[in-house]
Amino acid sequence: MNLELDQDRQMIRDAAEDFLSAYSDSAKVRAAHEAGGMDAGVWQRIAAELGWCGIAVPEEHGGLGLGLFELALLQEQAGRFLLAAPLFSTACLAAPLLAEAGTDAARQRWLPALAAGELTATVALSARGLDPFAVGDGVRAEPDGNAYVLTGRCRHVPQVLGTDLVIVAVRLGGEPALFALPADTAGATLMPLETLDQGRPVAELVLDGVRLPADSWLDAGDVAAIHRALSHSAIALAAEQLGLAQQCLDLTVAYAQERQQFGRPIAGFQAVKHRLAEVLVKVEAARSAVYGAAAEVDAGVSDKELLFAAASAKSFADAAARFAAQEAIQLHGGVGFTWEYDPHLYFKRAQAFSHWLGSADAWRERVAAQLLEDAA
Amino acid sequence: MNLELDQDRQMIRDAAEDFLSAYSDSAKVRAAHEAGGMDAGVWQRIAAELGWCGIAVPEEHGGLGLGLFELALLQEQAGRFLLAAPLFSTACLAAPLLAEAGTDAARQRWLPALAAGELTATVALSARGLDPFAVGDGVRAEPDGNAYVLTGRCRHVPQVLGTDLVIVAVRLGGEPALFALPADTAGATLMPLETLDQGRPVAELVLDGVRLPADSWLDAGDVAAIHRALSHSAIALAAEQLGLAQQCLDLTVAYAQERQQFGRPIAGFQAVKHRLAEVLVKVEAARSAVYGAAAEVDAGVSDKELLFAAASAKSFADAAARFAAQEAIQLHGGVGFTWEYDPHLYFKRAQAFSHWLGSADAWRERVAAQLLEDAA
Amino acid sequence: MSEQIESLRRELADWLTPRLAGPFGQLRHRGGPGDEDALGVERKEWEQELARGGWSCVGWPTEHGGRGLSIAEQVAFHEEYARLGGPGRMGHIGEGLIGPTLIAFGTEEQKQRFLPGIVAGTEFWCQGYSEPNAGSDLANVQTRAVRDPDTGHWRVHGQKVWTSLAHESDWIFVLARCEPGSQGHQGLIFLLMKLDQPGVEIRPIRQLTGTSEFNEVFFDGAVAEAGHVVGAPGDGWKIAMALLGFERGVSTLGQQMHFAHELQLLVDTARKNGGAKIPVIRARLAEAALGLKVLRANALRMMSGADDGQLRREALSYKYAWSNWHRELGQLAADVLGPDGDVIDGELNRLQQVYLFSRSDTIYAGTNEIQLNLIAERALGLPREPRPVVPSKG
Amino acid sequence: MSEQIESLRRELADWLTPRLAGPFGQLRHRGGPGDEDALGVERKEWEQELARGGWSCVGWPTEHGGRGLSIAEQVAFHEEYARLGGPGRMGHIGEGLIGPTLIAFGTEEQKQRFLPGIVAGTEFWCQGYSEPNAGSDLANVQTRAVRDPDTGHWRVHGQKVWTSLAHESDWIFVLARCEPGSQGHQGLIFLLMKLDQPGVEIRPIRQLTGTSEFNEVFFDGAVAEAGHVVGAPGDGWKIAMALLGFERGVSTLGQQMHFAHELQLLVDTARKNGGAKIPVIRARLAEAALGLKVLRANALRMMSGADDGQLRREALSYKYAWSNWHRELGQLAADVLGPDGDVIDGELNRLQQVYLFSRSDTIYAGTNEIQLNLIAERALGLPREPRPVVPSKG
Repeated sequence: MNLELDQDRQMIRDAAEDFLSAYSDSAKVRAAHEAGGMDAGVWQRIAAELGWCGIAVPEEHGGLGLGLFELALLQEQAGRFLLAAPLFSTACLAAPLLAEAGTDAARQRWLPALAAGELTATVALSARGLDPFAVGDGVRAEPDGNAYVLTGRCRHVPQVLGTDLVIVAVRLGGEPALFALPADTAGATLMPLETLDQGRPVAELVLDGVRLPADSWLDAGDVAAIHRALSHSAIALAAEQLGLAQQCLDLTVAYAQERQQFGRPIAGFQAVKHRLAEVLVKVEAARSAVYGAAAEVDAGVSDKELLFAAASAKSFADAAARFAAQEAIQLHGGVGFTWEYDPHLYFKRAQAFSHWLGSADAWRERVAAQLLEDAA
Repeated sequence: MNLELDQDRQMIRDAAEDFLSAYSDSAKVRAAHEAGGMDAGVWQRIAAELGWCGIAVPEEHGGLGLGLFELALLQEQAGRFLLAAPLFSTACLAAPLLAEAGTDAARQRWLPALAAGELTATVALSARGLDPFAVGDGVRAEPDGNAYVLTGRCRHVPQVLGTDLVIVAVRLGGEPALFALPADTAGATLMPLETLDQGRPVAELVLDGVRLPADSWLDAGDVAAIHRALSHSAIALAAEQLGLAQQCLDLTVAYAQERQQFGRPIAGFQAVKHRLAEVLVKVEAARSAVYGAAAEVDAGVSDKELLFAAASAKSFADAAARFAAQEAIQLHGGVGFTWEYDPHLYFKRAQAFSHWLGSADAWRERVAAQLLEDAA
Repeated sequence: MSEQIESLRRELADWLTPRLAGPFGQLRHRGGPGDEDALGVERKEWEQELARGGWSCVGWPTEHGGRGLSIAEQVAFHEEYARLGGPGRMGHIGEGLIGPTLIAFGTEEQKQRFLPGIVAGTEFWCQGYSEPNAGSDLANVQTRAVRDPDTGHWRVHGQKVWTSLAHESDWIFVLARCEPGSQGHQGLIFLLMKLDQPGVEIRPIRQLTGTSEFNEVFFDGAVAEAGHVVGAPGDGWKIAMALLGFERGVSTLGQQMHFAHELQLLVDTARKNGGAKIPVIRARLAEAALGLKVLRANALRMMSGADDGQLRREALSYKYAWSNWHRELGQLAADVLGPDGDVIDGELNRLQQVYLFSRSDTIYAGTNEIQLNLIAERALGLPREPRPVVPSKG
Repeated sequence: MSEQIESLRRELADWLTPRLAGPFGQLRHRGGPGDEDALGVERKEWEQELARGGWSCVGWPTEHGGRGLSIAEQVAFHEEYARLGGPGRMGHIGEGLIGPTLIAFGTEEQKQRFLPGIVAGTEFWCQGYSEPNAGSDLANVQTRAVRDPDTGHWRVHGQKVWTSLAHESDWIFVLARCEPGSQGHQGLIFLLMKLDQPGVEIRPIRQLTGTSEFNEVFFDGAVAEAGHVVGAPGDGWKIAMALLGFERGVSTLGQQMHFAHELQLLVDTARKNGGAKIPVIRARLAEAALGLKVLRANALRMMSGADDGQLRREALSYKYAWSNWHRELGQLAADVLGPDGDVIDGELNRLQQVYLFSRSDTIYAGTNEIQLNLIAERALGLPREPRPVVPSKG
């Protein structure tokens, strides 16, 4: 289990920071919000030039073959800079699902293009949105000759603009299964939903008897592998929350040192100092949770260990991001409450993410069941 | 609903404070702890001279006929001064149970002596202790001719020393019922348990086929009345927690103003100021909850309103007492952790009381069920 | 007494119910905090309808056009009004703040000029206290008022911020510095100013809700008439503080009925969407319901106390208590809504408004941090925060 | 590497298991924090048994009698030791604190005199830093050391407090003021002193647990030999701080295994007494388990960082994180025990110990408040707390 931020990892981190601080600053992010929640130019560079989508994809499928840790480092920076591009849906949702749960054929077919940044993908998981504990409950698939017919709806499918491929989770004979759905398939409608967090648009997927060829069935029939992949996704999402929390802390420290009240910077008031220190404690706990979980996954874990790893990453990162964003608004005072200042962007995203891929409450209940051995 | 601390109420409050600050100071309380948890002299004065036991007992039964509000004011002072005497068990547990749920005969037989301070009483509620949601689940009563035979155990029966009468909750034909058990009844054993909180000793009651005459059956068969009485008890206990919380705040404010660190009183550090202010906020919330609940009861409430009243008093007072005691230890620093200083006495009692008459969690779940209308 | 109150409640309900079911139906439960920019024209009409019914300024003495209701009656009025979904009061700054201030400190001319418009719902007020570089440091007033020696009028230069309803108001009361070089609480003046005049510019502030309830107000030589100074020049701080004292009034019970309405919406949502089955959510909903009950008891304690002008502990802690309760309710609302809470259907729904707008509750009218200072210093007698030797350049 | 560690774990387990199943069985899981006064004689024998097995001071260089284990191996050692229930180390102040300090700063004579006794488990140490009027203000040292010009020895007067294991120890290291009139970090000396001598009195402090792990130590002219000064007179603060640096070492992983043992006891209790069915308790147990996992990752991050002498953010926040986690575990233990938690059966059970003793975790070695100051100032670069102009009279 390697937690060291060695030179290679620092380079990955620093390069991401340099790129995003230049190309995903507040003004650019706000412009992307006005343009439907995506900065196509930045995505083009990330996918095609910087190769971020392939960082954790195995080398045999055209990726760099690095681990979840390295992907988490990218995601952390994406969170800090509110990246308005489908890195998460492509590299953190679709890629692990294909790599972990896909058949050989599916991997060979989709992963190289995905790793090369030529394919933008997302995942439609359930009627309730990105809920890893309800996989496939929105769509029913029925075999029909040499094809399958899909009917149903999925809420909160992340990132629509520019998406080429939707991996749809369905129930097939009662069991979860995955299908590849090209975004332009006839009978499939992706209805964009307006969201508070304008940088992470979501859509509702409506499938009205969509007919897909047999080779659209992606997974190898291993439901545990699907859950493993989604746990990896949860850890990658937690990394994004971590970056978001860190940025809230940094923004607020900077503001507190500059803002004068009662004749001195508010950073000098012990109550403000302690609040910011408490934010730091939560941010560092989240970082330990996320890095620890990613390093464990990279070193190899049992399904039980993975449950604890993903639960710790997601619950601690959610808590850090929500608390850091709350205190960013609070300690900015009146301006923290305005559209013009950035804290609300982080605040809305932290809240939205806390319901993606399992709330902290849901993860904790699963951990409790495991811990107290009263459930499967 | 009268929340006003008018002159009469202030007199009651001030008289209790004057008496207890003189006769129940730290040294006397600690001496009582060494003597088994009771100060018989103080109890004698409270019961026989000051008449506290009769304050809320109806005039027709020899009491003063005042309300739960006035009883709560006494209890608040008892909490502040860690009173080591059975005021709670006699006036707040046994008396409301008799007054609310007792038959006319039972009231006439027991209440006058209790109000006059001639009778010290307690209540044995369940196998799990003072659990209002498990009334009678420790003891089974069987009719036997003109008598009843009681068999079973109750945990955590409060206050043994000097107790004359134990009201025992039983199941009789599956329903909760109450019996009067003189403490010296043959076959009934009260085994004292050693407790962390040495000022509120508890016992285990063991009944091995104890035969009681028919007129020992106290209640009028109205189970709702038993629950009403126990809700009154919970509010009176919350008042004691409130006093305890207030005293922790006062002790800690005094210490913080005196204790020097880094060349000034620690009360001058904003972090300490804010912590103490947060304690005050919780204490005042607890006071609003307790006074509000008591005033509502005195004005007349439905069973649903009583649930909310008791739940708010108990949960807010528990929270205030636990937080105030925690911060009393924390802000006293090293000495807060010693036997010699008083914070630990409050800390242990706050914790013990938080499990008497329903934990905050248990009350909240009942409120949730009512609120969400998914349970009786 | 209790009967009198019951009859008042009935009288109000009889008056209110048909109006909110009929011509003013769209205003039901609208226009509260977080929704103050809604339906401005209609809510002004509503204020006049209230006045016609004799339901404006019910706590004012009858000699000034009020009903002279007792505290208990006012409580009942505000509770019943809010419970039945009476719309957020566009006139509350006039009725609750400047009106009582003028009754207490105004000249006879000021009373005659201003009180009738407030009672009738024909003149609306906003407040000009906060400034961009002041924030929690309310006394750090930079807005200047200079007396014209010829006319006696005051010319005002400066900027106020967080002025709610400025764009809907006719008048503003302004705290300004009238003694050049003075600092802090000294040398301030309390002025009444018409908004519709040259030298006044109002710019809405866009909030995190996307809407604009607050404004910036810029003064560039705008005029306050000589007769529109409340108290003496230099007494501004005293008047301003007294005015804030009126704010902690009985209308808080009405606010709590709004909260109760929000809580009920939340309970209904949780029952519909399955949140009511999640144990941790259940516990938080119960805690919210109990907390609101405790806020009510707290407010009743505040009103039952001796009126000795002293803010007691329950009053000092009340702002902190309710604002944090409400912020937590907003967070709970977002958690109950779950992923759907992020989705907007045209405009923010009420629970989304509560979630976002309640973030301001712990900031305006004294941040959490200022409130805890106040409690520590005034209620507990702990040492005051050291004031800097050198005043801020802000 | 991983194989080497596995083989070390096995070697330790093979050695430890039969001893804890047999002759030292009563020591299993005993003697940790909150239980340090238990079984003193037996635990000293155990220290010698450990030494005979070559399991004392495993992280020390071999030249000083250690095993020279790598960081990763030390982590494995401490984890495995604690996991198997190895008793609380009576020798940990010698092994973890004063030993490394002497290796780094001691004279050759000091190393030869003191290190072997620590390695062999025959000489035990305690620390004398805190004073009654210092507390969080560690530099406010009043204990005086005066040099006898004839002998070169130092005579010490003063009082130390919160000295754990003083009654079981042979030696104490003492921070004293050797330059009269000096203040704060200046003019301090770091002395090694025998406890069994005239002029030293040890009085146990009774804690809220009813037991006494801490002591007051009074010095009334007791002697520190001339050769028992570490560093130069006046360098005391530097040595003292370096020593505290050693404390944040690999043994923290062993501490976490104690925590894991406590958590397991708690889980077992909840399963037995029905607490495991209460939803809010379930959530708190899960949170505790996840929190412990995160503490472990935090400690591993601390150890995987560059050894540049800088305390990074994860290290600066670690004390605050673990102590509050542990205090919350104690509270959870009390809540899971329910009313039975108040009942004592002869002596405190382990969960009651955790509940009560963990209250000290957020106080000793830097209170929560001091930790937050440190984090704010060192990790975030926020302004330092203003120091008073006039020094304390304490």
